[in-house]
Amino acid sequence: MDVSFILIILLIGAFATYFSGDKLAPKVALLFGLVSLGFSVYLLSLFNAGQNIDFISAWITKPSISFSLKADGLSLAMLLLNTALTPLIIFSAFGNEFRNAKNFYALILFMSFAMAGTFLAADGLLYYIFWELALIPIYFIALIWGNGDAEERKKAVVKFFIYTLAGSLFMLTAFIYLYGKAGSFLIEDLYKLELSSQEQLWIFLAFFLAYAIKIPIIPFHTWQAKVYQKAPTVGTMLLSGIMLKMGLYSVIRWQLPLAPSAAKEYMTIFIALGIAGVIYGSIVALRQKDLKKLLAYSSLAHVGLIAAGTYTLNLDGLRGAVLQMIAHGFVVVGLFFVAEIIYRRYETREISEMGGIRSQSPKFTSMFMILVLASVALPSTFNFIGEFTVLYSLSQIGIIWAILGGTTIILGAYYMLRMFQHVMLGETNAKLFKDVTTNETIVLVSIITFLLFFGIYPKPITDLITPSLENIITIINR
Amino acid sequence: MDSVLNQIGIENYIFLSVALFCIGVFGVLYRRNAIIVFMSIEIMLNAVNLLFVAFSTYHQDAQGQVFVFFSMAVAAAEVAVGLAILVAIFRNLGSIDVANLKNLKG
Amino acid sequence: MDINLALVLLLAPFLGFLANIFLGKSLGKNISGAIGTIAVVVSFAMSLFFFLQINQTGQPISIHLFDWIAISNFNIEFGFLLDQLSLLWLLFVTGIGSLIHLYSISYMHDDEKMHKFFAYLNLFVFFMITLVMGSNLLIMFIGWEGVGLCSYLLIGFWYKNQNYNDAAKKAFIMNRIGDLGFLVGIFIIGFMFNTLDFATLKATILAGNNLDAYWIAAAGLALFIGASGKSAQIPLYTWLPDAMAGPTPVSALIHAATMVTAGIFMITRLNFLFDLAPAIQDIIAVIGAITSLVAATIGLVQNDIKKVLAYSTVSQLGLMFLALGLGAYEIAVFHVITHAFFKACLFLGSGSVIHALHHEQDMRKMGGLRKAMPITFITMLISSLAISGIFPLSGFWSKDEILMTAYHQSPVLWVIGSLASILTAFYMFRLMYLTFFKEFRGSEEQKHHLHESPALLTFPLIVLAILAAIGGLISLPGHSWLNHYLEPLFSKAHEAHHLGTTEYMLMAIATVGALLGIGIAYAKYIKQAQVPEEDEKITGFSKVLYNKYYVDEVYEAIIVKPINLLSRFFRDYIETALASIVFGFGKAANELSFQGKKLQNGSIGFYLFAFVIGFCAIVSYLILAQKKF
Amino acid sequence: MNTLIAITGLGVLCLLFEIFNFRKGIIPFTIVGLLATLALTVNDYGTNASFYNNMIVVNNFSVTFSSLFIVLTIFLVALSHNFYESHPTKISDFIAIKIFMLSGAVAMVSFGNLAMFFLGIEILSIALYILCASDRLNLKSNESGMKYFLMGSFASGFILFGICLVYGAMGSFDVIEISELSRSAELPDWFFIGILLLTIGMLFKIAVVPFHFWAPDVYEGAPALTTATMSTLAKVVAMATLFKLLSVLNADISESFQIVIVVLSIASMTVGNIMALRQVNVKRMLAFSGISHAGFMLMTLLTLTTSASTLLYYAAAYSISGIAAFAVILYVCKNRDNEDITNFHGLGKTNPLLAAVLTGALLSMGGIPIFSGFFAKLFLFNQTIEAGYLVLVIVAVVNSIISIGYYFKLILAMYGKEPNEEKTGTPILYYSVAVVAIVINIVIGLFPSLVLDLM
Repeated sequence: MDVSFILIILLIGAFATYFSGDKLAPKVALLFGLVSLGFSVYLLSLFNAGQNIDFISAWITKPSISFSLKADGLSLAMLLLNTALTPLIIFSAFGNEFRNAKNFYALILFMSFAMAGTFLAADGLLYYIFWELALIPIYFIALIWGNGDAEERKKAVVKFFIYTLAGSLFMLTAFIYLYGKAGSFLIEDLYKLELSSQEQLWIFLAFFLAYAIKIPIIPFHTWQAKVYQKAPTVGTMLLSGIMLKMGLYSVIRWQLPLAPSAAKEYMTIFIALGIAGVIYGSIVALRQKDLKKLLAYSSLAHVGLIAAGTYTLNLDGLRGAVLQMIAHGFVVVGLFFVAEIIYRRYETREISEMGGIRSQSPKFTSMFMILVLASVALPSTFNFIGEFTVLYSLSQIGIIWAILGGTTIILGAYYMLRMFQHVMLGETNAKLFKDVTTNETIVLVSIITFLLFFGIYPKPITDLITPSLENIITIINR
Repeated sequence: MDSVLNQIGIENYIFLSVALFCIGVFGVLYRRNAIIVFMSIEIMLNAVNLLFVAFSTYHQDAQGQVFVFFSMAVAAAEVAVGLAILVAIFRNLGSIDVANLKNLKG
Repeated sequence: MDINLALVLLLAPFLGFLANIFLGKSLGKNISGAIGTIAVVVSFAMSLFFFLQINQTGQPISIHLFDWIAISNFNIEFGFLLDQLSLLWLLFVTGIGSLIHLYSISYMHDDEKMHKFFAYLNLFVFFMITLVMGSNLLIMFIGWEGVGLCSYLLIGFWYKNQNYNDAAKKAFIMNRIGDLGFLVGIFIIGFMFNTLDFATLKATILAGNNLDAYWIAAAGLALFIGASGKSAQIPLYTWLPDAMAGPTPVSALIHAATMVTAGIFMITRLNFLFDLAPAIQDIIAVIGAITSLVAATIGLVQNDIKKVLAYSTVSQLGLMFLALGLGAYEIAVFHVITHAFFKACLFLGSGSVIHALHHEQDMRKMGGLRKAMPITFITMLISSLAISGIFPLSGFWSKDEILMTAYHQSPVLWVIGSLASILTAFYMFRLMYLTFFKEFRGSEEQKHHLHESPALLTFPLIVLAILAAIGGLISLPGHSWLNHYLEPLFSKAHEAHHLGTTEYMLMAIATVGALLGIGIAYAKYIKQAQVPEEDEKITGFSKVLYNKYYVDEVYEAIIVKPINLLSRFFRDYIETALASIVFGFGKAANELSFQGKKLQNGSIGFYLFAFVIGFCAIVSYLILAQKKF
Repeated sequence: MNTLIAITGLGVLCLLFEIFNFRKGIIPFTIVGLLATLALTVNDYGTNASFYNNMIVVNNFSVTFSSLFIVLTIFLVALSHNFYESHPTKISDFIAIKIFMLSGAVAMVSFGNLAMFFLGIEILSIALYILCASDRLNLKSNESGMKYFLMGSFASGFILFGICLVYGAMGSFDVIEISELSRSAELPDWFFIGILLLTIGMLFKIAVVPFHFWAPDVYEGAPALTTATMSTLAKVVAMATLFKLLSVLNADISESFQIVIVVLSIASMTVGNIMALRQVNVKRMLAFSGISHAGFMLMTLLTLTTSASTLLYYAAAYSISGIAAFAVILYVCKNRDNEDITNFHGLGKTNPLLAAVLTGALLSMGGIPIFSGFFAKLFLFNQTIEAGYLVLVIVAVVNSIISIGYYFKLILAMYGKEPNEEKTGTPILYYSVAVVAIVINIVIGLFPSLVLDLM
């Protein structure tokens, strides 16, 4: 029993979904999603029992590339994030009708497969391959099932694809260069490398380009808002919930340990970029007319903070970042789903056309409210744990960073509550708003339960990720 | 035969055929009538043939002359094909001016 | 045993919340109201039990549940602490809380979302208890933000009115500004002392090692910003008057008695920290004094009955901060308690008036209500006397202690404080006269329905009025039970003032001042029977006062507007600019391609020419580079 | 050796079939024959033999490349069934010509003597001239044939001159002798000029900037199947030949010549990609993309001694995805007068399978993982960086980003646009070729060692 089974399950799932036909596809996809979730939980138990669940086998002899998947706490946490969100996302799509649904759901599972691979891969090239693979399905999901004017959408999506690809190709170059040095793509061999500070800087920048575009860190975020807006909500969830975490995860797993001295030397610059993202994103979010765009910018702000946390290079920063990744993954999926629920009823994403929904749908309102509160990191929600830890780590670097980053507490509350007020409150809306259906409730409730439970008792997750993070810290300080 | 080469160095043969070759090249570049272009190409090839012969004598080695036959055969084949194409063009276009062949561009 | 009871104390309101939020609608108004009230009463009982226990033993009870957040060099545990301070707070929070719940049953009875109301109230009490019971700064922070949330929910309870929503939003965001300060304070303490736990913190600080005055001051300042956000001090006070948009019981519970005192609670909790930062203490004192004066002046001319009370609350909070700044924590606590009594009473009284007048809040449309509603009148009168500091009511003792301390440390502050209290006396009685004396100025059919409020409304009034009257007993000058009770909390013991001539002098001055204020009010509104003019007629300085020194407008102009402008600017220009940079590359490539197509001109001659040129170029390069290649 | 004979024999047989009027079976027969030849060739793997006093040398290089060419030809022949439906009388000629062209190709990678090399290249070229102009009544076809012919024979002139000078310098056509001599003696300048002329002649055939101008026009004008042949088979043949030529004649390329190669490769990549951006005709677009790929393949010349396997892999990846792409293009543009991108609108809806195949092929050309194109680029970059040409690799990376731009234009057209008309009829051979090709592509993508370890 090892982690490769997860990938196999997801891949088989993708094909099974494709061949099960449009009628059955959603259910099959959901089934496989749940199976993979269950299996990854099982793997977690194995891991905690101290079993070795890595999978390593030779693949290409020259240049030597091996098919090696390693699972430490960090990878498992991200894997769980992936496998937990995937079924949720699939299930959340049940309310919509998609033409040739089989391709749609197959693509979702395939993407989940690729992302799981990215989180597990312990060989530079394998990792890169999964990283790229994850790009293709989302491209088609956004292109084919997206919404809005086709021409504009195409422009946005192609820009997104080329832009991200551009970034990652430089990462590939860096990897090849490292291979030239180490003679192997295996992560542990790459960790062993002793690079001159000059080399490290270039490697660091090459990686940074890839990740800054994927995460995105300003000023590389220009693709984000449009794509989030144009993609179908499922696609947006995949992007914002999991895919952007790939970038952050990679920063911790690859960029920092591979070029530690560069990371240390230029730390403040990258922290500053992250913080700038926080403030900029929040401010831009204030005046968005489109609900999904607003959420896009809010997520720009949040990941900015996370990125800043990772670049602090101290345990709190990394831990907080990972916690916040997970928390943000869930909450952002929830929020985008809320946007979708409203869209299903009102056929619009224009905030100005909403309002006065609360009186028609108490259940929906309460859940929406909780999600909003979670996203503004109210204590006792999981997001608070992450945000607090990150801000704390920033305060270790310099109290000013903590203060600047902390503005998210204020600005976040500002734009989120403003949004909530204009969407939900006010005189009862003329248009009828049906309260949430059972399916929708299930999705939202499961997300909320997760956020609240781990908000009070985050220990399990913390204990899971801490050792591997300490490990990485030691590698960084080697 | 020897004596001739001794009197006239191999370099001269090279220069001669280079000159011929260049004449051919310029012919191809500047003439627009397809037939004449063919002829220029032939000049290029024959310039080379000349040099082959010269070298084979210079090296006292028959391969060069054998090769000339190869190249002649090839040249003949080429021209055959070329003329065939030319005929087709003439049928369609009514002219054999290569300058008219500009439909494919951009 | 203790732990379980403590958890009961904590969770009872939460269960009430759950019950109300999920079942409330089906249970019906009375039951949901009952549930809400009982939940709070239960925790009141528990707190009473613990209070009595600790009163004998003096042993704080600390409860450790589990590790909550792991920071690299210390763990933040999820635990609670029941000591003298927290129990005192619990006592009046839950006590007054239950009274107000009781009151609300009748007050909110004709609102169809009553169960929600009680749910929120319970949630609030729960968070307030968390705040008070928290054994470390971060647990306190949970409650801290939680009560902020509840006040947001309750201010915006009538969410169909966008102004109320704006008020709610404003309250939440202003609180959040403070909260950032609080967080920063937490960070500083965290990396200075590697703990957030109160007990450990106190031990570390009193042990006196690695104390960097600069950082302590910084921490103190940050925390004070937090406190001033929650307790409505300058410059973050403007949300409190707007918060009156909420139902009156809410104003009574949250925005007068309990939540707004959280700041005082926090500073008292950390007194050992603030004692080390005299500079910050001075700042606190000054801010407090100024706040109390400014708020009082604004209170002079307000016509909305609740607005008056709101500003008086701000002003009283100012006095408490003054006390804190002077290091007289127990006096501040004393005033918190007495203030809780009479201010709650006043709000509830105003509530019952508003109730009787069908949600009329403008005092210009009231008057002569004392015959119609005697109980309300009496109780409010007592409380007004108390707040004005008339001997021997509770307010007299607490306020007087504050002024004395101020006098001993800095006469200026004493002057400001006394001025504030004189003004207080004036506007309180302005309120009383306008509301209860002369003849009724409202509409006819209102006049018809004038009636004393039902028992459910009046009972809490009576209880609170009694407390407002006798509350002073807990800390009489000389032999103060309170000081003795709170002794173990404070790093340096505060000797109670021995009553000498100066003290009696000061008491006299204060009383005279109060009477003076009352007198002026009497002259103005009874003798000359004035009624405040319509809003547009107001002129001169009173206009400035009436518009609260235009502070809101100023904030709007210098903070809110710029941010929104910036946002628009970013959205419309920066975003597009950045995007166009990225697109630029693509465009450039396309343009190149377009130009390149001209090169591909289809002419064989040109192609061959390029061929030859290329050949020559390469040859010549190679020959130049070197003969051999 | 046997390979060459077998192929030629097969060609002759095809002509005979025409006489015996046995057209129906010609394509299956040819395919079977080619498969047999493939087996024959593979059988030679591992042997090092030379025939007719070094006229022909058989070694792993020649065997592997010959097999690749044969595979490609099999695909092309399979495609020609539906393609030439309209004029069945000529089919045997077309097949025969293709076979002869194949023999030329095989001769080119297994020559041991410059004469053989020259004959091979001429056989290949002449066959292509004919195929280009084969659509007799179509002026475009004529034009492309004419252009190709004129410039091709012009280039042949250069090659011939080159051979001549080399001969003059060495007094022999035998590559072994030449390379030995070139190491030992003090050499006359003609030799190097000769090599240079040869190289340039080959660069013309590969269509490297600035000798590339013919390619787009010829590709566009020629019948689609011929374009397929040129862009897949002819290109890799020429590339392999140039590689072999340089590696046997003088294994160590001098500094300055390497610089020339770097410049040329950068130029072709960039020009090819940039020009392709604004093309509407798919064949023309692929012509430019072919130019850029030629630029990529030139990189292998920088590490002659080690990079034979890389070249093989790249050639295989490129040509096979090319076959897959062209299979779809042929299907889509069947009885349409042009190959404009508009014909592909909505293919994703009308014919998801072929759309998927084309997408795969394009992604592979663009170098997206699990498709072999990615690994081809990877290995190439890897070697080039090890050889110390980091800058060149970075330029190449930038280029592959640009290339995505136009590959995705086509994908967008297939998935983003509405179909303009329903396509009817499902030519089974197109389907099978397309699917088989893409499958092979992915397989060698998943297990690159299959190909890499051949050399």
